Amino acid sequence: MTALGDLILSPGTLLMLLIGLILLYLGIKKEFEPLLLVPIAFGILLANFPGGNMGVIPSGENDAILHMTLLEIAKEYGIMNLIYYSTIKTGLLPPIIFMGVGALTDFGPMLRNLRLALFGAAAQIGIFSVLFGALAFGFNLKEAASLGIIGGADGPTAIFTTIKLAPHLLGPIAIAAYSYMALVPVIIPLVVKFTITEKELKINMKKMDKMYPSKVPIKNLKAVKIIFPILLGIIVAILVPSSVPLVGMLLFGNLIKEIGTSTERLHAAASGSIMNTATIFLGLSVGATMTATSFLNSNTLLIILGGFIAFAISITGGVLAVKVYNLFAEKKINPLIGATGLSAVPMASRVANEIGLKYDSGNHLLQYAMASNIAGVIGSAVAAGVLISFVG
Amino acid sequence: MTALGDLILSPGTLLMLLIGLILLYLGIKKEFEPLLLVPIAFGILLANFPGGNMGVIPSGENDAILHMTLLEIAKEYGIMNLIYYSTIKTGLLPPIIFMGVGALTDFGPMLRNLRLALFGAAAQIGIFSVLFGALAFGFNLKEAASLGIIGGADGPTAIFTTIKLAPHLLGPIAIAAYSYMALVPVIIPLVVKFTITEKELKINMKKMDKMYPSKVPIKNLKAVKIIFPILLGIIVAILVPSSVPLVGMLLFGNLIKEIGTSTERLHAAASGSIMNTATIFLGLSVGATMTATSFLNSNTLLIILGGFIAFAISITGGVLAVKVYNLFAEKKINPLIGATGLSAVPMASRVANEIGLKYDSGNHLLQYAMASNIAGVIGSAVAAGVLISFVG
Amino acid sequence: MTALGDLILSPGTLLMLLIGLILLYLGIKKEFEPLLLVPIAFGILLANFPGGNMGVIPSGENDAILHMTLLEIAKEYGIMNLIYYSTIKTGLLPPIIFMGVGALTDFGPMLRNLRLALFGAAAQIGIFSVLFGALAFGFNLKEAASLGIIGGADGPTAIFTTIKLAPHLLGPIAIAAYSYMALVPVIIPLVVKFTITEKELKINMKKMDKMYPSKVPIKNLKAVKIIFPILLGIIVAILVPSSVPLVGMLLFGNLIKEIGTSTERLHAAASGSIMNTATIFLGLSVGATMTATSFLNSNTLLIILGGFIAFAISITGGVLAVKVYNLFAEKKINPLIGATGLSAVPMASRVANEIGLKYDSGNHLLQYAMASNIAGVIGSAVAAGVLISFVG
Amino acid sequence: MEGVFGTALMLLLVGMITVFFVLFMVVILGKLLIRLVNAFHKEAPTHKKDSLATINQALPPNKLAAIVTTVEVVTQGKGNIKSIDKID
Amino acid sequence: MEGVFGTALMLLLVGMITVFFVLFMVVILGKLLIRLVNAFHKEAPTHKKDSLATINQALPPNKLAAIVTTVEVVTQGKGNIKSIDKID
Amino acid sequence: MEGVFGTALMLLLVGMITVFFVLFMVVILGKLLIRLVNAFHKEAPTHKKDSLATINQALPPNKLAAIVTTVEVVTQGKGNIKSIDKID
Ligand code: NA
Ligand code: NA
Ligand code: NA
Repeated sequence: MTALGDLILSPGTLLMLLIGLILLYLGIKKEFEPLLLVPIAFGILLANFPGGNMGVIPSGENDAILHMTLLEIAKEYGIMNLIYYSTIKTGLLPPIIFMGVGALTDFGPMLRNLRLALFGAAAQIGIFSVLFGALAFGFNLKEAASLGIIGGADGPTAIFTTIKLAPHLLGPIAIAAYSYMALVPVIIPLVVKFTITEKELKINMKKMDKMYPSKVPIKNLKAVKIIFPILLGIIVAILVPSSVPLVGMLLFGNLIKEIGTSTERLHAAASGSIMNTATIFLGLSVGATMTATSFLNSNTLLIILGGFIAFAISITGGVLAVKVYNLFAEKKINPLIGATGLSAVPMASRVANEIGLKYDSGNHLLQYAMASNIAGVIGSAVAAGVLISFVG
Repeated sequence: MTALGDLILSPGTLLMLLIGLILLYLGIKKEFEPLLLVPIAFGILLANFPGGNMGVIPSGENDAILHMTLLEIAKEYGIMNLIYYSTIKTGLLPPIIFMGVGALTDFGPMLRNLRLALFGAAAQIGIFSVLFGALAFGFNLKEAASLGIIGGADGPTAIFTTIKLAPHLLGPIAIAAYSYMALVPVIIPLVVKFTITEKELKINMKKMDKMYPSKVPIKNLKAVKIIFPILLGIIVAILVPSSVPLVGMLLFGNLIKEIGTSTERLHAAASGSIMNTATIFLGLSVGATMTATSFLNSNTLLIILGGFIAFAISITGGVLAVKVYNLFAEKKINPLIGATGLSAVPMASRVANEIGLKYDSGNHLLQYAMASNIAGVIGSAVAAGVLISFVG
Repeated sequence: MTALGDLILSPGTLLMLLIGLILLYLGIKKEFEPLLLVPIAFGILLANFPGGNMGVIPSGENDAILHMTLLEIAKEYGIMNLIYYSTIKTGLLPPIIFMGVGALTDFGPMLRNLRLALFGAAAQIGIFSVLFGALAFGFNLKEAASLGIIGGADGPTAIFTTIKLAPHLLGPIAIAAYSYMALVPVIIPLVVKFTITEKELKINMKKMDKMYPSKVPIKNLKAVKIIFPILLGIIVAILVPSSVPLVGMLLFGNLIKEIGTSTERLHAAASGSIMNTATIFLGLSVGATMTATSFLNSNTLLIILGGFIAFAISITGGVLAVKVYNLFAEKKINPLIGATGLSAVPMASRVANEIGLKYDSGNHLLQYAMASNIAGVIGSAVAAGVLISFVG
Repeated sequence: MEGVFGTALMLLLVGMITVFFVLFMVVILGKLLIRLVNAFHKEAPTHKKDSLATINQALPPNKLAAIVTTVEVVTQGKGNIKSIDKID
Repeated sequence: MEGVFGTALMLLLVGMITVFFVLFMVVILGKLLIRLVNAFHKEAPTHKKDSLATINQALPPNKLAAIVTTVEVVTQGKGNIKSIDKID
Repeated sequence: MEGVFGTALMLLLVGMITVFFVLFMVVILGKLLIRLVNAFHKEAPTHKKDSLATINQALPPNKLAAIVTTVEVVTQGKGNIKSIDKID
């Protein structure tokens, strides 16, 4: 019965349990990215019950745990550390989840509007802008880079980068990344309100397409979709080799999807049982890193704040890039297409589509928004590669 | 061709192969828990063919194998030891199977008849009663506790406890646990015959409910079902921290089931591919621990005997608890509801239901029996936690 | 941007990328065993991008990597080496894939024509014949045996044998095995043209069956199918213990298939999520062993050549065995049944069936061809066991 | 040897008391939970009906019913129709 | 060098003899198995028909057939109807 | 401390230039790819229709359509009818 005594004597642990319960509430009732937030929140609960032996032990660069066998880890620290140190700390699960993301991604909308992919680049600006503030607040470069990557609005990318650069911040960064992705229906309208005029919001992309039709139709979409991930892999591998584990697996997942029937078994596994299993163990063990001692400090608050700023700057960056483009082009683009460049697929696109419809009920932006939205996934994975190779 | 010579010269190995074949017969033809017994039996066959290198090497506390890397284990002892030492000996698979059990469990019947949960406590008495006999026959405390946990009538709990306390007895204890769970349709009627009168067997729970209606209906079952596993997790974690790996994963599995659509992918994985995969490897490698040298000794016979006694005492305990309750309460309970408290979900409930119908064709006990039945799963996991923390 | 420079300066790497692209083309467009060739080819691409850190590091017998923990491997060499050294180098995945193969195999056709199983023995001759040539070209015995096993026309068997005997040749041997299996529709007709007369090709098996009916019908096919894998396991285990990991898992997979409903969950996992997951990681990491330094040498060319010869000799062996049989028996057998004995299930059977139909549109050979075809899987697994125990 | 029997007795007592106490708390807090949830209960969540209604607009009701039933039967209740789109 | 060719010859002989012997045993013991099972064979197991019969009582036969066929088609024969319950 | 801000500025420049350059290459090479594939495009692959035609011979078209639609609905488009055999 000492567990109860322990709890009463440690308000920090009680606070962690409360945070776990609040995240469960957000995941279940508010449907904030429930696939990740529910396991993370439950992992927090498991990790913070005194005596449960389910909290992840932090490890520095030279800690003994890195040289222990699986059996030694399991015996000494329990199964949660076994899972964490064999699947997360090794960097295994994020690329595997990315394979599943690829197996669920359709590059079709981007291929039909390739030009819009550039706004998926512009909307990564939040990642790098936030570096300065983070450094000013005392984070070191690796920590600042991990904080910045929240602005990429992509969960697996944020987790992969943080594992490589600042694993002790994994919990708060994962929470911030997934929470703000879930809050995209709030954040995008907020930024849009301050940056886009009503006239711009009414720019109708379909009408623009009719006025200035594209010259090159896609005659064989299936072939293009099969070759595209291979081509993209080669481009990324040559330019940013350090993002190969992440982007390579994403594109492999996409390739086995697009090939169709003959690799359907692999596609089903990648997007189904493999991805779901990886999600459960990633969520639980990322949650289990958040013990009172590792989570309750000013860094966490700064990460929550910095993550929000990174999101906001990324969205603004995408919007401004469209505005600059519109200064020079005749065929105008709705700035909402820039706002979706940060990624947070497909929620951001849906939000942009709804905003567009509010101002013009015939202005269906979804397909266009998806183009920059998917490009934003590649954009942040490339940004992660740059950060890892320069800072790591 | 020396393998044949080896076989003829070692009657113990021949006997083990025979035991494997008999268990296969029981699993396939008699449908004794085939999901576990078939892999276990096949694992016995694989382990006992001379030269196959598929038998699990026993390890004491300080053995070198615990400090070997996966590659060293695989190279030295083959793939079955690789599987055993990375997934069973680490204690990983039982909690993972428990996650699947949770994802397949419906707490609804228990929530509708919460009072009956108490008989799921009474029916754990066999676990602790058998300790005395086991000690008298020369088992040490850890071994006795592992033997006793068979009386919890729950496979993963028995395996988890034995891994922690007496891994050298894993094979016979797993066999006994699953065999007696399969024999519940024989054991329960036997105990019932000696402990319950015909008049008691005719107690009709539905009529009792009409005569003494419950005051509190459940208006929002979905919400209750979602909050209940979280609440239960907190209770168990505070009172018996050492059962958190087991109960925590059970409740996580149940939570992602009850949340519904938004975590359906996770639920499908937990109750489907993850659980089935874990079952295959758990079964095969538990079976592979049963080589002639480790299985053919008097301990095994004592475990088989002790396990039966533990089951019988547990059932009797549940029945007597109901009888005592009925002495004081006006709203009588059918003692069959006590008999199902040991767990062996859902077989025990079905058996109780059938016995009830035999004496009164309008007496459908299933929903009531499930209440104590499911409570018995929690009960034995808690008992396991007590044993592990005091004896381990 | 140095990656581009690295590429231009290393024509070997460029060649490997080209080979990867060609294999992708063969897998996707020509549908050469796409389930394996697509992951292997993508693994080649991933491994050969400079700086991607996704190539498998070769290891000799005493290399340090064998004694490193998973975390050390992941940190030092990245996730692809983590996957390779924990699942391939340990020999884990081929038996697991064989479990899936068993779960997808129907021994029915073989049981209905047991006699034909003998031609699945004759058609393994290529495995052993090629040894001499390989030795003459300077391969050592272990390498020669790994080359020879390509003639078994069975992917997992070839990979398992090569992991045990000559892991440094894993890439080219896997490629050769799967490519020639995919080329069976070309190789079998070629060999048939030179070895079987038109008169023999017209031997109609169904008519033969009517003229010389079998005396023993199978009255209870389900029972036979359940007992058969157990019986076969015992035979193989006694005669060739070293093939137990491979054949044992194959037969376990088959057993849980044939039992039916009561082990359907296990069968679904073995033939579905487990097998598909294993295929993805096996394919990717076998592909990743093929870096320029390890692949581009004369050995690879000799393996490609030797593999073809092994296939051709195996097919010829099967055909000649039938011809010899026909010399003595009244009930003639179509020599195409011998050609399918090498395995490459079920493609070889389909090819034989088509050739048969070309010469006599009423001569449906499929069921007969499947008998020797499936026997060929057992045959090559047994041959692998012999090689591993004598040479390993 | 006497010592272990004493420990066994202690385990029997501590174990059964703990098991009873945990399940007693389950009963008490479970009843409390039901009352609390009842107290907060206002409107039933009608997600399912919403989505059915949406589907309804696109398909005649009898076809809809047939498809829904088929899916429920085929998937043993696990299936979940999220949307039905015409494929042309 | 001669030594390895000798080993190769030995492997050829041992290997082919083993492969033939194993598959020969498969043929012999397989035939024996079929005879043995035939000898013990009395009644065919009729589980499937039983369950169909049970279902039959609750549903008109044409609907039943339609559902069964659909499930078999959809699941490529892997599906298994255990029970059909009305959902109201 | 000044040093890290310099590094941050460098990262901002290098990072954004790289991201833009990669996605710029995606646009350029993507367009090139579409043109190339268009140039090689002759006949559309008609696998699906082939198999439908094969099925067609065995089943009346309305039943076929019903089954195909059901499968597509039930499997959310993931399902793939390879063959429909009568089971007697
Ligand atoms: Na992004
Ligand atoms: Na129990
Ligand atoms: Na073969």
